[in-house]
Amino acid sequence: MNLSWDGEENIPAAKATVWTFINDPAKIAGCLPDVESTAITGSSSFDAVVRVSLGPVRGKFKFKVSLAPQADRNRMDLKVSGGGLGSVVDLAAGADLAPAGENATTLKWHGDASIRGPAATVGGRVLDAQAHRVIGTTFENVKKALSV
Amino acid sequence: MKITVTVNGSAYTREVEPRMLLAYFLRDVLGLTGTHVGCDSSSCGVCVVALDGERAVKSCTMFAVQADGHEITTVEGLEQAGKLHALQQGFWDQHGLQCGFCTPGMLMTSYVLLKHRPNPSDAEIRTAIAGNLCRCTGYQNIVKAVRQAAGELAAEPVAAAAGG
Amino acid sequence: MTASIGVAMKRKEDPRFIRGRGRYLDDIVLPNMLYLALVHSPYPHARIKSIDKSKALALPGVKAVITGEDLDAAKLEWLPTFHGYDKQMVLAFGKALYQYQEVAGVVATSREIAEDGVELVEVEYEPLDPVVNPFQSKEDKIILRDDRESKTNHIYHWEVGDKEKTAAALDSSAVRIKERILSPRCHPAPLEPCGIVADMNKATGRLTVYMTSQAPHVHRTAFSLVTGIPEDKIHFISPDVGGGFGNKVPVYPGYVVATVASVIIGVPVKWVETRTENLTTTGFARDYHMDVEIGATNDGRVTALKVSTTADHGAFDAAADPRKYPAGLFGIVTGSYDFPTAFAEVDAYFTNKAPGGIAYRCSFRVTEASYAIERSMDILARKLDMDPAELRRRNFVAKDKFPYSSPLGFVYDSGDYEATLRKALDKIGYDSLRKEQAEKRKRGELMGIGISTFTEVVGAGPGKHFDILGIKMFDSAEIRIHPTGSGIVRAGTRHQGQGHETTYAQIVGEELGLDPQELLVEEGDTDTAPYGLGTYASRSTPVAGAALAMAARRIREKAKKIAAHLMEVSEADVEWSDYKFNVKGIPGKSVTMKDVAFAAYTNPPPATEPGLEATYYYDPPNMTFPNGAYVAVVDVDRDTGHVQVRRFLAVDDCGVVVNPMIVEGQIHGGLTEGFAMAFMQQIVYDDAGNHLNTNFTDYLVPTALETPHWETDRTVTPSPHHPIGAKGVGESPNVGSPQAFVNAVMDALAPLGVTHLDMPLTREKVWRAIREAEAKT
Amino acid sequence: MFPAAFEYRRAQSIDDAIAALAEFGEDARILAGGQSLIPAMRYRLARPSALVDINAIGELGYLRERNGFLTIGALARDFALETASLIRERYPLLADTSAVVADPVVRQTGTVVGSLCHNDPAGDWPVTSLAARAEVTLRGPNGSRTVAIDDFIVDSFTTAAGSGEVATEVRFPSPNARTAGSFQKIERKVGDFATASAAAYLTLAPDGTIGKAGIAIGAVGPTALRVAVAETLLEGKKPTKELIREAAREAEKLADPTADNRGSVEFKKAMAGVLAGRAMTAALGRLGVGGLE
Repeated sequence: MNLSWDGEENIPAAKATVWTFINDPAKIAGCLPDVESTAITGSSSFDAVVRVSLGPVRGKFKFKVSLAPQADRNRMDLKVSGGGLGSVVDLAAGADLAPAGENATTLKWHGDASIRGPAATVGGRVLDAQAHRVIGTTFENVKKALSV
Repeated sequence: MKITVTVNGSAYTREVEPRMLLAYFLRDVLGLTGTHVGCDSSSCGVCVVALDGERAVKSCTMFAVQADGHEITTVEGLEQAGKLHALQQGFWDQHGLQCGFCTPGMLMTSYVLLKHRPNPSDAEIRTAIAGNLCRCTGYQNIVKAVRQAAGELAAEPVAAAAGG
Repeated sequence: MTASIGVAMKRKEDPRFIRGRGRYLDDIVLPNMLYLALVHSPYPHARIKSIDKSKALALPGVKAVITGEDLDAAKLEWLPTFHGYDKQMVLAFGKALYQYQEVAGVVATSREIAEDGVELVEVEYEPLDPVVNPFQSKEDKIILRDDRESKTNHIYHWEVGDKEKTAAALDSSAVRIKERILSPRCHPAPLEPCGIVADMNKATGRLTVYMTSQAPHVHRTAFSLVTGIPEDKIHFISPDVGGGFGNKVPVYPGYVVATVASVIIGVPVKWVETRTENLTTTGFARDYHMDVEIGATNDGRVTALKVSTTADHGAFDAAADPRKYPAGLFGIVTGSYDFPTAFAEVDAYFTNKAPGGIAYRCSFRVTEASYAIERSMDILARKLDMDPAELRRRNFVAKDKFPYSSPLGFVYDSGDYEATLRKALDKIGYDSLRKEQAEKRKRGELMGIGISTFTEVVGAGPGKHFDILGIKMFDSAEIRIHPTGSGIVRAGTRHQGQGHETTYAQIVGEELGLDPQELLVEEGDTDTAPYGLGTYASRSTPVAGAALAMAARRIREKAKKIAAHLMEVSEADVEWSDYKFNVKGIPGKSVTMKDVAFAAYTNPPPATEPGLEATYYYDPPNMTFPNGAYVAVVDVDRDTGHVQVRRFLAVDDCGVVVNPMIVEGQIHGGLTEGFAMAFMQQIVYDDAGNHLNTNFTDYLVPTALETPHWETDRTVTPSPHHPIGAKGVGESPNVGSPQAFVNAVMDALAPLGVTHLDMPLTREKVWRAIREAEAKT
Repeated sequence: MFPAAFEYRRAQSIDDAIAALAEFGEDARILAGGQSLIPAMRYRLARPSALVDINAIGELGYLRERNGFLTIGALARDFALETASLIRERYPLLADTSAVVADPVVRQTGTVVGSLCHNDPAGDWPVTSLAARAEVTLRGPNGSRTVAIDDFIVDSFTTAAGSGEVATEVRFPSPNARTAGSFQKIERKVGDFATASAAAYLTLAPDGTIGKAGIAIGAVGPTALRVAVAETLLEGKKPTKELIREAAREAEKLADPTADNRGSVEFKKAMAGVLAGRAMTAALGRLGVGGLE
């Protein structure tokens, strides 16, 4: 099944600060919700194990995440691939930064995911909700991290 | 864990893994292969058995351990003292089966239906068996079969009591 | 004795089924039996970089893990496909070519542990871009099959008819219609999944295979060819089959892996597919994109038909079609109509989808053809502003034209299309329905009436044209009459609910004047049954049924000699009538077949071989052409797009009817599958190649509540070339009904200017069409 | 397909169940009807470490009307509501719902409270419960509390029930003579989840205007949704075709479904509107208010 989500965060920090933050795999990894473990695998990539816990669903998703910054377009693309619970998840997320005044930045994000496997067809609604939550919370956490 | 389940009037005590589904307990452990399995999503109803004579349950969506201390009636338990249950007779007379794979589930769902509604309308029969799929008959003769059985059971209350 | 044929005899097979004493594949449990579960590819197209078995093998209870590499080493990785154009991987090897393709097998001591093991097999994939439809496949930008010499996704081009003449006739026609009509991908999904118990006995060197098989003899031969085990060392048993509909004709990877496992380990191995495996990996049906063109005169006489089809065959060309007929009997596409000229062509392509192209409750590709012509005739009627019944009448093959040679090469045996249609229209009250519709239309209500007057071609088939794996498509029967006048009847077919145990006994009973109740019918055991091609394509009654009648007649010939001997008259004075042997001119002097049977063992005539049995291998001279006239009446809800089928009448002509009760049951079932195709049932892949209907929560099989009430009737036009005049019926209702439903819905939407929608007609599809039409006005 | 291994405990009382949940920790699940849980386990989508079976707690199977509420115990099956004359006569909205949940066999085992706890966005009971303003009673180590349905429904498959808590009953306010409701659902076939659904629960004031309105829609958002705007729109007004049309439009506006095999976003939104309208009309019909102008 193919899913897509959008969201927006208004971050009380200068665009440059936000940009540096989201370019750092360690910092992004730190923003994932319910993380069990992360391993930085390169200057722009990391692996993460996220705990899924939603309604009847309990399990782990293993993800490989790679960051593709496009400084000229103020855009960060994330490729997330991995899965769990007998399903494979391929997620392409993009975050566009726009200055919102002196010390504020708007982070508009969009995510497209394809979820494959029996779990996807049986638990489609669960996985949709779960994936949406993971990606949404991640950007919320980016905001929180930069709000202090 | 150790469970004791009464199936078609006989008590069976067996050691089972909690994850064993009732359908496979009946089929693989007790050798009662009349109860079938046709899907993994509780959709097809070929595994239906009667629980305590009161509820039609999909035995692929219930664990054997849940049946501990309960009474299960399967298709093998319908015939009493060499006499076919009115539903079995009805399915035969009305050509209510072809490949026969859905038949045990259809019989057990109808068996419980007639306990709750001795004289169902055709519409009520169609509603009651809508959790049981059949690929062969188009259901029309199954409805006739259940109607015939309802008639016969009404005529002879003794037979109605038979079959557990 | 009285007549056996034409009697609504209760089924002889039912007593075991209603008691739960049928014996289906998964009911078979052998000592020390192990269970197989399969690992599947989550990707529609991916390179397999590595498979790590170690964790699975380490799990207590796991006995073996088998991969494509292992099979390749044993030279068992590739299977031949039925018509021999292609070969099929057993386990994904090098590349996975469709989502859910089998990648590895785990053999364990219990069903549960086998699945635990599947979770522990670690496969590393490198995903590749998928090809998800035949039009994309055509471009050859991505070549799917590196194992083939030809670097193209195109499998074959097939054509029949006169291309030039048809093109010219179309160009010069006063009226022309053209429409792309899809016969969607769907799946037979019998309620009993496919399965096998393979039992290699190392002591006897004999392999016993219990398998959900519609064609056990052909499967035995196929297994022998693939494994190299001599055919005498392979024993196939097809136990009670819980529905087939074509799904249980092919050989599937699970069968092979279970067999290999049993051969390696030396104990019985069982594999029973999950519903997900059934829907995602085993033989799908159809997926024909048909461009149909019809030319006609202004007064509605058809002048030419052209059909160009793009076929999606999936990752392997596993279509169950005879060698000479890669597109099956698609040439029946001229249907019931007298086309002066016609041309049909099919181009088939590989895609990253499951293989198949089986004949789902129809003769090879006949459902597709019948849908194309019946839908198109309605589109033509609309264009001509003519009643669809009238247009059909004007173009029917006339009763006196039979045997009729169709422009695409068939010789139709018999039919009276006009009479059949008339019966249907009278019975449903066509004229008053049209009146009601006219009034409803004034009020803006959407009511539709749909007609289908189809002609089917079944009973493959003459051996000179048809073969599977090179084996001619005859069928066979063996009859043994015991001394006391009961007997055993064996055939090379294998019923899956059609009631052979009853109808075959009726045919033999009729021919021999014996009680069908005392004739045991046995099928499905290759050690005892004569070699046959199996049960599919409505061939049992047309072919095996004929073999039975002919074998019985052989017995009657010998019996006549014995009868003469018993009555001490010359054979010339003996005649068979009223189900016994009588002496001409001497009323009351007769012997029954029972008398003769006893004499055959106790008092045979001198110099006559004792015993009373016969075998007959029947190679039909032609196929049979069942036909019918169906009418559907529907009401459409404007707000939700919901279609309510108010009435449906099926008038069938399947020639002589052996058992009217069973025939009607077959028609009810076929109509229900036709209804399912028209409104719910479809296998869909998204543009990323994901299979979206992997279980019964998303592959929609109608329940008793959605299924309409069926009205049936018949006309009888015997087949002139069949020994008892029968034609076969199991598939007519499935072949003939989808277009009746769709034609009815299109008729309901006619006031909105909607001409065609592809099946299945879901609420949303109908709702959208209504909305778009309303937006225009 | 077979579930992954788990531990099994049959609770003899609610306290027993609460203790077991505490013992097994957050990966334990309550097993009531199990008609959603067990299939999820067979696909190994759900893999609880332990199941605490409450089916032996006989007293939880009740349907009782007392002090202004219909209370439904945690083991009351859909089938019980479908067949009880009390429900048919006094609670047509609940009767409607109980007759279309899943399929007729599943309904003989599935429970109302279990369905609310599962809180599938396409489930039927959350929609009806919102419209009729039900309340769920939860019991945990620290005693019991009653939560309004709006607070109980948190997110997809997520409720206000803590991991150590057991939902013991749901209660629906008893209707007066001028109150009626209706549940409407579109499903592709019997046994399917809703493509869209809607419930209306209306109380007429003595002057014939709509006194209190409860409107909810299902399968068109992360959870069942209350159409509050439609409720305020209806309250205090005389029911008319146009009023219902407006209210239905609000349902369509609020609907925020995801596209899937059941339909596109556009179709599901439209159906949410159509069904909300039909539910309101049917509810009024049951109050003898028909043939609206």
